[in-house]
Amino acid sequence: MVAGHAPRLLLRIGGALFTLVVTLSALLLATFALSALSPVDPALRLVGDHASTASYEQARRDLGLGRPWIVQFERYVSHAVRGDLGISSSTGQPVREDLKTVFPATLELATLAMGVSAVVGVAFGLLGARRPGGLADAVIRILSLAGNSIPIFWLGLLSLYLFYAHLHWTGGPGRLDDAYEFTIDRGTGLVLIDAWRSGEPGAFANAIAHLILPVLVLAANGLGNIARMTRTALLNESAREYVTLARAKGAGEARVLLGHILPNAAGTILTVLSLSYARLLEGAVLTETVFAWPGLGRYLTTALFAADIPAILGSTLLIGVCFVILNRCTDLLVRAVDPRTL
Amino acid sequence: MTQRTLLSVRNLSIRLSRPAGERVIVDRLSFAVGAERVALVGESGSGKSLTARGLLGLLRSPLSVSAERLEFEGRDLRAATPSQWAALRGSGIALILQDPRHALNPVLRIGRQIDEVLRIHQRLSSGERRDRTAEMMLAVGLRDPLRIARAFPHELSGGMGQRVMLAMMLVNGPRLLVADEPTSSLDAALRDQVLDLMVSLVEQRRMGLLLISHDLQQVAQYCERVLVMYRGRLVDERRAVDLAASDHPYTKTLWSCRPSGRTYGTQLPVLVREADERAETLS
Amino acid sequence: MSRARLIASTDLLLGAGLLGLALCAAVAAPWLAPFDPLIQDMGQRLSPPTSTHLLGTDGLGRDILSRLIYGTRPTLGLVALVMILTVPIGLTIGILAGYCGGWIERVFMGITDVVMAFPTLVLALAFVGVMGPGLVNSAVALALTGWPAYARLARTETLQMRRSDYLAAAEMQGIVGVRLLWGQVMPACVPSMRIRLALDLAAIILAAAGLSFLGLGIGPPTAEWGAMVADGSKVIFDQWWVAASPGAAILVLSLAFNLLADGLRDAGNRSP
Amino acid sequence: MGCRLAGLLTGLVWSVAGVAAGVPGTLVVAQALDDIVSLDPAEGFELSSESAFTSLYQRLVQSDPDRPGSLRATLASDWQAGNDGHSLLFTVRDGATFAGGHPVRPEDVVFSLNRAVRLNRSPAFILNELGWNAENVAGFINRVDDRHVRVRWPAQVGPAFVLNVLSATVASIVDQLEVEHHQASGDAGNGWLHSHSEGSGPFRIRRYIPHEALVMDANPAAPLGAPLLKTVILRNVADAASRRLLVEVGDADIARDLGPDQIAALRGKPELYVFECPSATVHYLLFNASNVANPVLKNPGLWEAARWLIDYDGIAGQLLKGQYLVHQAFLAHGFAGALDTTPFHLDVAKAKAVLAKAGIAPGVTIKLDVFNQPPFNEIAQSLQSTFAQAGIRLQILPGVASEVYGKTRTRTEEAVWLYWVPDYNDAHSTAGAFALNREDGTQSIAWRAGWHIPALSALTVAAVEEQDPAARIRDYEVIQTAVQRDSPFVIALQERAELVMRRNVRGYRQGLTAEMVYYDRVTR
Repeated sequence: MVAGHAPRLLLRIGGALFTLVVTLSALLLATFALSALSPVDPALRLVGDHASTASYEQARRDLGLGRPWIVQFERYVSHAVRGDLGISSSTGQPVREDLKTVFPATLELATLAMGVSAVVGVAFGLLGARRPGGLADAVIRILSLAGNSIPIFWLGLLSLYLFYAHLHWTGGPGRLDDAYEFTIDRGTGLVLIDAWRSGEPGAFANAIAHLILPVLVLAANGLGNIARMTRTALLNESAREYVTLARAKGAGEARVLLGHILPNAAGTILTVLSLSYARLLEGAVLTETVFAWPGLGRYLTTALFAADIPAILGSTLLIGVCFVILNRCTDLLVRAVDPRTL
Repeated sequence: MTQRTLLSVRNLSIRLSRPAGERVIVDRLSFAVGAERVALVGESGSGKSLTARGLLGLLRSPLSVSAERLEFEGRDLRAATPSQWAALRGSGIALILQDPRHALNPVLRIGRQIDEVLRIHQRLSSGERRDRTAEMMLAVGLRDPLRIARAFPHELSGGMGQRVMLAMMLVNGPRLLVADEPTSSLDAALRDQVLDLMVSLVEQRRMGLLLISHDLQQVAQYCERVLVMYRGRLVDERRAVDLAASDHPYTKTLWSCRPSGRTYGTQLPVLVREADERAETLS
Repeated sequence: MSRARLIASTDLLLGAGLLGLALCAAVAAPWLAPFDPLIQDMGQRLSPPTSTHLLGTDGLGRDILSRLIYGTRPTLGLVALVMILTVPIGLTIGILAGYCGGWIERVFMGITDVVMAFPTLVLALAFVGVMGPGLVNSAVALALTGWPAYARLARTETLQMRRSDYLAAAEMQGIVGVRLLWGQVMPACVPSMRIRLALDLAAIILAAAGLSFLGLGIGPPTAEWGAMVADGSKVIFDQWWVAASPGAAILVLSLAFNLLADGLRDAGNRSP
Repeated sequence: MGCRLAGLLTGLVWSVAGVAAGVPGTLVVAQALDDIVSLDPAEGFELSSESAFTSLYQRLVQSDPDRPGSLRATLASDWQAGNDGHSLLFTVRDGATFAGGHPVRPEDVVFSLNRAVRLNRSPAFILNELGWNAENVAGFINRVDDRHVRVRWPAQVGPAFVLNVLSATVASIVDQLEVEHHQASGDAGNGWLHSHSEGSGPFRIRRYIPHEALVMDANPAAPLGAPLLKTVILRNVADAASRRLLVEVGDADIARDLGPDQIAALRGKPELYVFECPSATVHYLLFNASNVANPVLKNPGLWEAARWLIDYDGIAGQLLKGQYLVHQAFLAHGFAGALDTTPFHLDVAKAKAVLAKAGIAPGVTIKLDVFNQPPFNEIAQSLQSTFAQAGIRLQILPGVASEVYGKTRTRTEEAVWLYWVPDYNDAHSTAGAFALNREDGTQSIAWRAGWHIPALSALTVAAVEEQDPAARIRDYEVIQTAVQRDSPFVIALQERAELVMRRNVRGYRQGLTAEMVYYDRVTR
């Protein structure tokens, strides 16, 4: 039985790897071409406007800008395959090291924000679908619409002003107060875990205090979409025959909604959640700017403004990999939740 | 023949509220069902299926149900609260729907869907529930209960799906079974098999059966009494054996449309409706 | 009238009403606006709402109310432009992928995946960089990264329909090829598109605001809501009204779009 | 008069109020650090890296924080100019050591200057002004004995000018032994010094995390005295509003680069005060006369009319109040020889008359390139409105900094609003940009404006060779007047640095140019 099974499995894994490679190389090629289109002159950004033409020419040579872009791209890919993502021209550090510090910051923020917006979003969706057109439904609709209609940088600044500057309930911009920021060892890059492991008394609480606002602001921005999509998915399912039969079996409204309707809508909801998680993983550059969060979003944006090609490519590659992995996981989850798709 | 009345209904009406105004779909139905097999027959769109669901309080806005009397085993259902309805459904009155592929929850295993009815209505240990479920599945003719219990609805055939629904609905020992066109999604051979099964179970457990169908001949064969509905109103009520001799024009036309060797290839008789149409518009 | 039906129609009315308000503000801007939106008055910088300046003035002493009214033009223009560019591309690729299947589907969906994984900002910067800042360029940049969502939606709808009988019936009648896709398949995709579009329109305006916040938005001095919020956020703590009014305007407009979509959807199909 | 005294006075007047939040002995500065390319003094030339170099490294001679405009002996205890007027003999300060403990030797001076020229990175052009290049530099800097170094230069410039050049951060002295120890593939330690420091400044780098923070610890063995603080943390906070909140709450002791309106709002707070200090940055409007596509650009009438169409007082007095002074000559106020006359003001009628006389009809359109960051887009919109009143339509094209600079280097721009920061503490750094067009491809600002000035260029070259300081000052006054009256540039404003500080922060000093930032006397 196993022998017959293995080749098909290998074929599927091979297929998945092939699409991964094709998607990533297409992504890199597109990013490379578009970055070349960018009006920013990387050499000029490096040496500044006052530098002599000799220094400017030398910078162009160092960055390999003289060569045709096909050669540059081929050189980049051959190095990337061996894990060398090149040196970021704007920070002088290997891009891989930069990504090791910036990606965990975004990962932590995105995951926590995703957790909050998923729980609250789906709950709002359920409440809204329970009595469509009811008071709860209307209030939730306005709330979730407001969430995704208010510019996030505006919401961020307002929340900082209120909860940090005035009420002192939360920490301010940045991931930790300076007392801890540079004393604790930044092993994993995830500030919560590092703070916990550091044993410093107030460090963990301080990390949480700094995380609250950006997480809630990001969640508020995302949950509107989740709530609305969940409500629609639930409403579509609630018109089906099996709901009538479930009620005919004597099931109460709560059991019908949670036991019968939700499992059927789970597939759609999971897809919506994965889409918004992907968006968060890409780095919420506006939130990271306002909260001085050294995340992937800001790193990519500053690299873009500096036309720092290795950093742009490295970040896009990382985002591409996250995206493909996330899509594959979502497919598996949906298959596990919805046997019809087997 | 009827020892005691299970369900008694007087002037039951169902209305549909539209932005444009209200429309009466079912108009002042009155009938009773005891521990007997009663059929509710009519063309599609005559409101028979809505009546069935109305009896179990399953209709939601924009549909609304009103009645002078709606009693089951003496208990007045008109003002029943949602929890009272829930307690009644699946334990007092049971409902069988038309197509198992849509009526069974596609993402839950069969065993769990049957087990759920027991969990809702009775306090049993999981072991007892497993036995009761297996026993019920055998009673409805499902040979391999363990395998089927682990299967998903889309893995079953139409016939097996109906048997599962029967098992699910009867495991709690209800007194009245409402079957809304239980066999129209099955092919001819299976249809009689399922109806035979249903009738034997109903008789065995001395239950009442309200069989909703559009197939007069099938109804005549399996039921004792027949109610004929036309455009939302009860136009005829008679014992199944007297159907052939019915004098009501609509019942006569319906009866003569029975597909059989004799009527094969010939033009089916057409009901002269103008009389009714005119009557309709006047009232 | 049942409650769900009542809610749906008020959504429709409210949504259409607000949108109508914005449209007539755009059309009648010269008559409605009390001041010229571009005239600066250094002496009146950042003044709070007064009788003359109902919503106060911005950093260059320009009347915010007039800029809001004139701002409807580029904002609605941006939204319309993105809508016109995004939906057709998404629909075409989605329907073709769904209908043709096979390697066409894999290629099209591959492209969609790549564009979806593509950081929006890379494209926006490259585009704005090459073509320069401006309404059209930011709109095109936003559209180029927005269409994949519609493509995936259209593909799922087309896949569900491909096996349906009425498509086969249409082909039997000789409707094939483009006429089939255009006449039969496309209308079925429209409902879900409409909901997605309503949700996205707010996102488009906010994306434009984001671009302005990073300094990439529509070139000054045009009054555009996104840019106004971005400028206002610099003085958000002391002169909060400078950012508040354009922010509220964006909220109301996106509310209008979403109410319209909900109203259309609920009125569309009868499900409660 | 330097800013040190001003800072001290305001500090003393206020009683010790305000909560001294944060960690004792640690100063936290909230600023934007994203512009840092490298912290190697031979490579880094951005505003943020410059502001750190004076804390991390020392030069042979440096500008005196208490008497700006004059030099102070730092790593060189004293020096004598050679009688040929083309050499200087420096005595290395006795007992001076690097932060890592090695003594400062003449070899370190030779190594550091050679390295800076040979790496040929961004600031190398300053040392090229002395005629040094990668090939010849070794011959011009030699160790005389274990206490002296002789420096010679081929360029026709005087010792006073050379001392000013050697006070620039590119001439910082690094610890040769440490740097060569960390050398990688012959990069003269450039990779290591990207994020580490091996100097003799009052501080040394404990940790640098790009785009996040630069942490500097005190160097107790610093020549000229150890700093009073234990640690200085420069935190990267890109958004001005966030910086303002940090200083308002007390999590930051100093907040740089806040907007004028934000500072106006903070002025009243008891626990804060605003530290003000003129900076050498001048803002100017440039017309590219070499752009044939738009012939009006080379018309002197336009140049003169533009001088009457800028709302100097509106911008400096209200739009950007407090952060700009009206200044209409290229040498910033505070530089020796700076021309402080401001003959022009907003006068639309006069501008129209000048335009009419020059035959420029109203309705002409000029593209104005400008940076897409504040305050430039506000200034651009103010210009647009005032120029429109005289019939000149300005089309604003905001762009990323290096994109705008790119256009000026290829001379494809029409008009552009830029700012100029002198590269070293000598008038020639600015005069060489505005009033010198060697017509040999060097991209001075005069060249970028397509301004052909053989006579003025000759005068500028003579000024730098002038040995007598008083004569040099007279020369620069003549040059500035010429540029002020008739040139394709309209020099309009001089920046004034405004920092918001906590009440308990005292002893901070800052000078005209970016590297003159002194944390060594700060206490909190």
